[in-house]
Amino acid sequence: MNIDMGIRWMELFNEKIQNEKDYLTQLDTPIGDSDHGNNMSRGMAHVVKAIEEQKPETLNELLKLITTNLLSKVGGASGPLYGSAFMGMMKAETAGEEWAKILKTGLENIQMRGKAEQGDKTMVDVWIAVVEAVENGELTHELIDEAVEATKPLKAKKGRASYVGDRSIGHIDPGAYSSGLLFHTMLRAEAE
Amino acid sequence: MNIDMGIRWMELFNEKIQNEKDYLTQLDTPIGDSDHGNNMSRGMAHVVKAIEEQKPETLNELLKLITTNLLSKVGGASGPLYGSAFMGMMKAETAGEEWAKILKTGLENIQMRGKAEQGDKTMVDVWIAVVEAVENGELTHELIDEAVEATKPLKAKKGRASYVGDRSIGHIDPGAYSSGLLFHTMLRAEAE
Amino acid sequence: MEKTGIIIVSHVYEIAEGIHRLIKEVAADVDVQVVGGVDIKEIGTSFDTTLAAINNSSAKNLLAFYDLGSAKMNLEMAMEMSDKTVKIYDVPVVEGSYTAAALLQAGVNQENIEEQLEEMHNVK
Amino acid sequence: MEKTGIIIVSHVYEIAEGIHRLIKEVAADVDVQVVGGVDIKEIGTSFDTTLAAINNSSAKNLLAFYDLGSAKMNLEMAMEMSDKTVKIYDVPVVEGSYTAAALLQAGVNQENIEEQLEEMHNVK
Ligand SMILES: Nc1ncnc2c1ncn2[C@@H]1O[C@H](COP(=O)(O)OP(=O)(O)O)[C@@H](O)[C@H]1O
Ligand SMILES: Nc1ncnc2c1ncn2[C@@H]1O[C@H](COP(=O)(O)OP(=O)(O)O)[C@@H](O)[C@H]1O
Ligand SMILES: [Mg+2]
Ligand SMILES: [Mg+2]
Ligand SMILES: [Mg+2]
Ligand SMILES: [Mg+2]
Repeated sequence: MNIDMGIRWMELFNEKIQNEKDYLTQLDTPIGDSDHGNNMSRGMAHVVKAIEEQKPETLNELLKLITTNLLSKVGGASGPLYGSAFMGMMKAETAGEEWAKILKTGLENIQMRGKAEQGDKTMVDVWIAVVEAVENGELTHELIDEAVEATKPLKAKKGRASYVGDRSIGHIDPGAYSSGLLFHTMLRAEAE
Repeated sequence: MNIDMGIRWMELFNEKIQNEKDYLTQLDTPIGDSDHGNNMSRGMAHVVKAIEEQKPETLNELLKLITTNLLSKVGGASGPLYGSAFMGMMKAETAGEEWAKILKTGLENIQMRGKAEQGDKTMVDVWIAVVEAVENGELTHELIDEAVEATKPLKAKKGRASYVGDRSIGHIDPGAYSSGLLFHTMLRAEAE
Repeated sequence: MEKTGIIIVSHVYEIAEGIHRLIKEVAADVDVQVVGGVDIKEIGTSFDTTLAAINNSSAKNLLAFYDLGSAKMNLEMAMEMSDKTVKIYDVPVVEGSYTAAALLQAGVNQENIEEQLEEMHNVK
Repeated sequence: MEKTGIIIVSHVYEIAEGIHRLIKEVAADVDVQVVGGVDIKEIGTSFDTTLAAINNSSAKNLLAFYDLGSAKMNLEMAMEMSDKTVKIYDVPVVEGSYTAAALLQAGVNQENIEEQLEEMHNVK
């Protein structure tokens, strides 16, 4: 990962988020409050606007900009969670870590903030699968899709979906899906 | 008690409430939300206005009018409590009971609604003392004042004052004080 | 099954309106009636606005939530005067009514909702 | 003793404003900061408005209350960024903050306030 790839990643991620905004909201309807599409759309619109305006010149500057915009603009639980992820990634980048380790630190920060474990039907499930695959150099689009899909049969233990208990079973977790988009576009940016 | 005496009672009670409105609010400040004066003032203003407009011709009509106005206009806990009291009194009056028994039914209804026992530092403490005295034909102004004053050293167990726990000790209960005014003016109306 | 709705009685106009907005997000199809304050400005609750809200609901069966004790008293009086079934829950007004609404929207029955609310009990 | 204040973070503008009004009635002298919603219209919470509210308080020591989990996350992040002492209580947002405010106004210390709040625990 580098600054140009990183900016491209955010552009692609933003495109996906805006295109799939309604679907994200739809996923957030049976098990949430129908705002994940709006939340991510608002947050990512600010991220790309900030990139245009502030023109970050290093990967670290970019990660910082992503962090602050997601923290203050998303509005839902996904705000502090993605915000924590990118904040952790920024710190690991400062420390000179490799990309796999940087992503892993992002995951650790999500878990520190949200206390979700594997199988709690959250974005964490996707991050865990992706981090492991990146460590082994095995990340593929299929693997991402499988990790997202795997949240479907689970019962939610964290976040708003946990309020509906058993009724959360049978639906894909919206945050898992948006994390899926994040990693699909990361793969694409890396490939370009 | 009869209709003329009852109307006079309410006029006198209203006068007292309006005159002592600020003091009632002051009592409700250290152990409550500073509105007992406003609450009772608003409620009683509606009661006397309704008496003027509707001109009740029987004690029962009067008790009903007091009930509905206190229930809908007071706004604080004292609303449903005084409302329940007068509703009980109305029913006992319909059943042809004596005044002592009517007052006792009022007390029972306050307790049914608010679940307060003697010593919980509420209006119930004054009502209990008064009902017993009326039953024995011994109600005096001094007895009323003593019952009100006796709430001072108690720790509140019901209502908003119970939230401040030990800090409720050392203050007269506002609802006890307004009930004191109710019975002082009852004595006066009976004497006129 | 009888249609089940929600009623919320708060001392403050804004709290009631705010809870209504919060709940509607997760329970668009549930009939939620709220009463807040004596009126838009005065803090407090009253019997007749509470009764009106109960009667105003399209549901015959109501789960009721309140903030402070005097709101509960008005709810009790109002439910005695109404021919609807109203059950009052001594749970946190925001968190409890939110949970109940989310579960009602998800089609969960009253018994199971009560199990969830039971865990929140003992705060009032 | 350090001055102690209160901060409340709710998902909804009206809930925050309403709790503020309810609390001010019983705790006129307590510094109460509220944050409600992403803004007046959008439901949600955000890190920077939460941090701003913490910094805006005249108190150095803050008791914090929130409605739903994501508000807690923002509170946690904000308190890590602030040099004030902030303690978050997992109690009902309306009932808990009301109790704490009434006790603070009555001059009760934090330890004893926590004992009272403890009874409300376990709802979140
Ligand atoms: N404690 C948590 N840990 C990890 N992820 C969480 C947690 N709480 C919520 N999430 C994620 O956030 C997503 C919901 O985000 P969003 O709808 O934007 O926020 P909100 O639930 O506040 O409306 C969920 O689908 C889930 O993936
Ligand atoms: N559960 C109860 N049982 C009996 N009396 C009560 C109860 N709760 C409150 N009260 C009485 O009501 C009075 C307060 O009335 P008011 O200030 O008008 O209502 P609020 O407390 O709702 O502001 C108290 O002083 C007390 O005498
Ligand atoms: Mg959501
Ligand atoms: Mg949301
Ligand atoms: Mg009062
Ligand atoms: Mg009041």
